[in-house]
Amino acid sequence: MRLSELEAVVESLLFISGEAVPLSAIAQTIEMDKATAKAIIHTLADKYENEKRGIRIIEINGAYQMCTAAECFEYIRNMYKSPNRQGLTQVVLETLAIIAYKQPLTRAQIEEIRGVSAEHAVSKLVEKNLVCEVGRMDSPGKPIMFGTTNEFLRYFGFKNVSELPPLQETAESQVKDD
Amino acid sequence: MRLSELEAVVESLLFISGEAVPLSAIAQTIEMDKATAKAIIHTLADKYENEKRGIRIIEINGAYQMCTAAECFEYIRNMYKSPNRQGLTQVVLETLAIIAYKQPLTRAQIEEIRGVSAEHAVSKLVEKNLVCEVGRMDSPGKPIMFGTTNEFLRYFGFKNVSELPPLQETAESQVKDD
Amino acid sequence: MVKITVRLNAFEGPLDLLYHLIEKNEIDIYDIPIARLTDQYLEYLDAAEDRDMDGMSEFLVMAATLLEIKSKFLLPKPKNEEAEGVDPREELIQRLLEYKKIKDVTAEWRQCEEDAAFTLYKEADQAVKQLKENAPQSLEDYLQGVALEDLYLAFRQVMARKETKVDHVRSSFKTVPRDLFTVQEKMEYIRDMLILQPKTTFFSIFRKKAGRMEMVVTFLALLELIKRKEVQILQRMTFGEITISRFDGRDSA
Repeated sequence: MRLSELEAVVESLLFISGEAVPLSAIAQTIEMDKATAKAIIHTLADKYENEKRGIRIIEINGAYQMCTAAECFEYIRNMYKSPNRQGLTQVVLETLAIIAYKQPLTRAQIEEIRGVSAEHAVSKLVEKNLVCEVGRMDSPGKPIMFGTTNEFLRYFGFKNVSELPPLQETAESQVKDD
Repeated sequence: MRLSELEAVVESLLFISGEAVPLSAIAQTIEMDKATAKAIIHTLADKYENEKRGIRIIEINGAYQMCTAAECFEYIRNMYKSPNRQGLTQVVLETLAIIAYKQPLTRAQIEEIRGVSAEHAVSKLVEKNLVCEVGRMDSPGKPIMFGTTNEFLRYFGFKNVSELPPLQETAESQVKDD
Repeated sequence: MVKITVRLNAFEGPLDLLYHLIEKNEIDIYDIPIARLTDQYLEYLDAAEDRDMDGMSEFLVMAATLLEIKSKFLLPKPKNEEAEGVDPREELIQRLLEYKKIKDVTAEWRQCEEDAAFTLYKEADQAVKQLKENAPQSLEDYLQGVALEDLYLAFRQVMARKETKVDHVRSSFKTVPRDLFTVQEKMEYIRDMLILQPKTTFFSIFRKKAGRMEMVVTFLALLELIKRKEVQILQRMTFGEITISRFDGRDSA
């Protein structure tokens, strides 16, 4: 096998392994002695460095691992940032709306209104600090009552909850005694 | 940023991601339009190919993923001493082909074509993540519709579902009236 | 006649067997000698060594279809010329052609499958997964596009929904909907759900927007599947979550 082919094999081994590969394992796989294997790895590593590539090879305790170039880190982090991620879902939005208008209320009361489990939505809202515990209901089990946070008010830009848009038309009366 | 630097960033993104990265995500990360991003990716891919490197870049469904060069496969397998991949059975393969060419479709529709129950084959395909639910049919009972996944494309090395090997039309003209 | 021994499970179904007979006899698929093919098909079923009812039923359905087509040929043709155009074999021919197309293309797929096996991908390592999960998402990003107005609209929507749900009087005025759901379909639905999620919860088999009739039918379908020992249900404690899974052969009781 030609040297360039050996280099390609080493490159593929380091790429696929995802962890540090001991020099001995590489040497054995390409059927060369350790010194030769080491020379091949270093040639490849130097090439990456000289050509300012996006990947590098580092040595850890007699083993070798492929990794990203430090210069690229910011970009990698940017790629995984929020734009690709999901925003507020309809379920969470509705849950937030119910809490905003009906607070304070328990999870069971939310579920009674929405007809489905609110566990995930409420915990998401608590995690985002839009909703928090505001007390316990004086009933068996002392369930937690939820309300909106200052963070919520600050975001939506009104001074306190009483400034929520009023519910006019739609059968507001029916909503109350229910 | 210079072109070579952008290329390095793309290389690091593809190396690190562990899944196919959509062109749009790459373009956004390097703050370039899609056409430029695509050109950079293809330059890098060509370089790997021309220099007979141990890694390659393939396109899946408008996304890009780094993988090992086929020539290196035997060595990688030797290092891991892993057995050959077991191919799909004929039943499962035929079921998959029906789904791929006719997607989206329900299990009942698959069964109509093959004349036998597809339950086992479909569950095998779902388990292998080659097939997944892609929606519900707007008909009584809202049956689940199945379609193929990106893993399916990778498994066969297809770029996207519109580039599957064409179905042979068996001299349809002969069907005339006899 | 020479006795042949056949194993039906060597074939992937009635179409596969028919296709085999057509190839073996070098029959023109567009002009099938239906009587001969039917006889041969039935001989195969007769000679089959592995005749368990489960595997047989699909082969028997095809036998019935073949016999039906054969009988249509035996019937005297009506004088009416218009009826002449319809060949009783037409549907079967189309199904065989469709099946042949798939069967033929899978040979090519085999090659692709083999070639692609030489290409390997790696999974993202732990650090990247963490980067992905821990990427800070600001409240602005999370609530992007959500205005006070939306909150108000969402609340109205929820309340409106709740109202139509509890208003028995008004809903009783509605026209009676067609029987859109059958136990058979719902059984299929549950089977498919279990393909996607081998362990699923009792509640998830009911569609979110399911009406009362659909719920009742779904429940009946579940009971039927339990009776047929296709699925089993498990509840670890009183009022605990009920899980549904495919029957694994053991009695949970």
